[in-house]
Amino acid sequence: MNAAPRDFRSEELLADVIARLIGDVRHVAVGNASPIPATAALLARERGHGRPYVSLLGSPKNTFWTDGARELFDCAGQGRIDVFFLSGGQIDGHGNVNLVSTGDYAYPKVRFPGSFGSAYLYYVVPKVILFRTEHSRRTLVPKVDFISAPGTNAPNVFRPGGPIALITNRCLFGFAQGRFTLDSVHPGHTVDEVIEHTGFEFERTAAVPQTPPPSPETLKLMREVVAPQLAEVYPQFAAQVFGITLPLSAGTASG
Amino acid sequence: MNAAPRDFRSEELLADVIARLIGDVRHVAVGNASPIPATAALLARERGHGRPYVSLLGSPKNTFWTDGARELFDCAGQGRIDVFFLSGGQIDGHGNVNLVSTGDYAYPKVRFPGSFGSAYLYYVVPKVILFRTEHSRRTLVPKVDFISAPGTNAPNVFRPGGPIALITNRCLFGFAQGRFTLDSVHPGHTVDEVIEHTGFEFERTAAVPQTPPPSPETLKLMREVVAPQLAEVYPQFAAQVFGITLPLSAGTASG
Amino acid sequence: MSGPIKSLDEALACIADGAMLVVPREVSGVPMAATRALIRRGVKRLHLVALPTSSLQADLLIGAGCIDTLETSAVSLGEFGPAPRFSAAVISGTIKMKDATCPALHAALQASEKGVPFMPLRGLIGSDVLKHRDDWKVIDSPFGNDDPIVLLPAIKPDVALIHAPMADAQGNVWIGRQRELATMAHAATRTVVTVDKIHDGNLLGDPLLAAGTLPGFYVESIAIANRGAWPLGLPDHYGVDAEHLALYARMAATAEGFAEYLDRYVYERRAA
Amino acid sequence: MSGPIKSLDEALACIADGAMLVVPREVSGVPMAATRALIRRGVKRLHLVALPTSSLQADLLIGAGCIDTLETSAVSLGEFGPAPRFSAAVISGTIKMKDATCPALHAALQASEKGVPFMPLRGLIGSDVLKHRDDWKVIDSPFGNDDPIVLLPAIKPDVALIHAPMADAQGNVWIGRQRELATMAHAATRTVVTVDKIHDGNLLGDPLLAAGTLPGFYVESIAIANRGAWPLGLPDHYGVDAEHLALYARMAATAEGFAEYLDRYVYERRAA
Repeated sequence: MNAAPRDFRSEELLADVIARLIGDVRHVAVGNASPIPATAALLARERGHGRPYVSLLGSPKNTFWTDGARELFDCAGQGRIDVFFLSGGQIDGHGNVNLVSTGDYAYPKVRFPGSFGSAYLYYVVPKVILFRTEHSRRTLVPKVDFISAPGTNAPNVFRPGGPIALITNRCLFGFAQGRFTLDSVHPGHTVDEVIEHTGFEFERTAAVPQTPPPSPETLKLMREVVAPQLAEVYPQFAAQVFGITLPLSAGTASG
Repeated sequence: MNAAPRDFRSEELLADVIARLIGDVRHVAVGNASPIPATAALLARERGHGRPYVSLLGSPKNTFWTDGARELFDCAGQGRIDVFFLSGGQIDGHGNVNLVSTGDYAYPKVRFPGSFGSAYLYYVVPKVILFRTEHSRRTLVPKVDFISAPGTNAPNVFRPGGPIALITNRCLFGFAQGRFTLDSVHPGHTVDEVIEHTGFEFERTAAVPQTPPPSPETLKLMREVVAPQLAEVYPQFAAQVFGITLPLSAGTASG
Repeated sequence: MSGPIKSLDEALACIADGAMLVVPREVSGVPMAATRALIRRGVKRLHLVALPTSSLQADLLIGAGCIDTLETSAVSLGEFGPAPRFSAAVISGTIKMKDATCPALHAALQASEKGVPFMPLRGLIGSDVLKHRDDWKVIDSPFGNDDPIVLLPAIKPDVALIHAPMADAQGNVWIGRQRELATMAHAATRTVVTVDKIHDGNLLGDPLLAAGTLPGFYVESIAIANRGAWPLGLPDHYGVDAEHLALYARMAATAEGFAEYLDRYVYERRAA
Repeated sequence: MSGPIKSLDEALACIADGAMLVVPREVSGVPMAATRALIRRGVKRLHLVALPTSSLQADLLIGAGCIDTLETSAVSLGEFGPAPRFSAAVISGTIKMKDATCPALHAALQASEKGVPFMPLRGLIGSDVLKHRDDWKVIDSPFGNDDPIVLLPAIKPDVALIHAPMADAQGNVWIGRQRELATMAHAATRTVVTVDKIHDGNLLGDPLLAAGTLPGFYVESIAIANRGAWPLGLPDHYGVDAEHLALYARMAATAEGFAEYLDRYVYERRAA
């Protein structure tokens, strides 16, 4: 599912888009097994000369936790995590995510791993970026079968956080007032294609812009400065996308 | 305020009485600056061949805490502390203790340090032994001016713990059903003297027994086995009461 | 008191059929050798609390028929794919599932650690996680103004079962930064530990080591199980055996393959 | 980002007049050098939270007129007797007192650590501690049956001020077993640390050291203050200066003696 033959890969485009979404914040935390968001966070850190602080979960070398598995959630509850990423087996047009199962909860058709921390982090992290490369009517549905975490709440519910965007391999949706808006379509993809493969309704303007491709400076930064950092945590991804291999024994996380 | 000249000191008598009150339990915790309860707990441990486990607060060598200052309270909340000791600037006949102030709380006459953990530990530790050597109408009052922690609660209040006894330099009171009962009077003291110096009413039988003096075996154990252990934490007390001085630099707690 | 160090089977003896057992997440020191021993013993009807998630351990126990109720936020083999026995059991309804979210499990264990009947948690409202948990309550916070908040009842496991790099002869266990292991031990009635090795000396005697030590006071029994987290990793000690986990994922994809896995790697004791 | 290591006065600059400041108990690493520097600077109207108790530090700040509100479970000089300036201030009504009990303060700080508006606590019911705290609420536990329980609102200090044995150039601070220092840092908006020395290397790089380390992520600034807990002790490093504390107890018994103590040991910088 690469972008059209160009001088960048689709992973690079997505990372560039996400880095822009991250914006000027203090702390970005990236979940396990999320190499593209990790690339984006490290890119943002390079551009910001050390800001934001980046935590790559699952990598003891790139996290500071010393208070056990709860510290991530406590840290978020303290308002000390500004950006986090969530995915979902299903995501619907209200920003609801489903990480549990399809069909009736009591008699599921497909069982996913479970909600992880979504039913908390989605509420307390100010900028949650939804990330789901597979853009299909299977994943982007009219209504999720199980709400692991809702996109919005009634106004009286304590909710400093929530979704700001959904990025897929076809496009970028913004999220506001409980609705997605098609912000841009990635190079090589079209609005009609997005409509065809999206199971939920979304807003759009008459002329949806193309997602801007990464600039030569950004590509250089990503490939020369970010990729080697990434390779410590995601050696396979770094090798595949950036052709980077670490000298000798690449660092490996213990879990 | 020594007991009458006998072959034991009043501290030894009190420690022996307290060791009996401790009984067969798993864990005794002794607060800071409590050498006599500490002697009693170590005596009980010797008699029990290692049971109960004894924690001497304020002595890093004699406590196991690695979860910070809260661990004592968490441990008690878990039901893992069976015996604790409390004192009070005032104690009344309902077992209420006052560690805060005399007079009106807003305009106190005397201010004590504060309630410490009493407003919690008194409720959750099954056997709380009240310990106040000064037995006078100043300390044992009809009604405390401030209830740091009450002796009893209404039946619906969660309270697995509470006072079981009050020991002073004159006598031992038992505590049950919200009232003290004079269980025994220490050698050299009399019931009349106890009545004269006690500000609250208490139950008593026609013939109040004398507190049994420590047996020769107990005295031997206390002086030969317990005292050297105690000297590490309470060197001055051990020297004064048991004539024990540690060789060279006695261990000192860091706080 | 007799020493806390026992054989693996003796150490596990206090985990009775039907017990509520709490185990740590897949990267915090998972007692896999102990898990295989429990399966060999034929433990039944466990209420497994995986704090807050699990991977191979839960999948293996489920597949082997040891689990009645599973309380966790997720079970997955991570980069090796879904947890096949977990998915199959949920779909076929052979285990009772209590879906949670990570901080809810942490908070519920901390409630027991602190001896309180419940802990509050933000989030959750409007989710189906909350909707399906009738043991969780929503109250109007007395400190707010029309401010609903979820209260989670304390989870008080019968036994906490963990693996750690080392313990000493006094029963003190070095857990390092994995502090949820201490919370598990504080919350559970009993704690059983397997360790890679015995530390020569008292862990509480050295301030540097003591800072990462679970005191023996909380520990019921300890068994030596060298590389006892295998094929999972142990933080700062060894990584996961990726080849074995890939093998597991392939074999466990079917009931037959899983049965063969059990024969080969669990019942044969070869990997215990 | 500029490095976290600053001069003592620079490090303390973020503690504004009127701030809510949380400090640790008398045996956990009390920033006494920093306390003297704050008094010299003339800090005013502090809301001091002593977790859960204090000794010399609170007494000194009270006597020097820096405290508006004191929230703690006890202030005492321990074996050196009552805290004279504390007692005098409470009796004369010059400070506002929020009497608590130790675990209530721990729980209220943990509430902020966890981002919840309150924490429940057993005990307290029927005490005058509760009676005089109209910021504490009693609810009927929804998990019980006629089961009242106290809820404590979160304490969210502006600044946590602690002293520790060492920090590294990245701002990581070794706190060892004094884990309430981590909770203070997690709960407070900013954390200021004084240390006896700078550790050469990254504390998070060594698993043994990391287990006792407060990550620099939570730390606003660090100042070196060798023996900065003096005349109090620092666990595993040095004990209290008993002679000096006895001297303090004698001098602080009167307002005049206390003023002379300040002149001699605080304003003269001799002991900073």
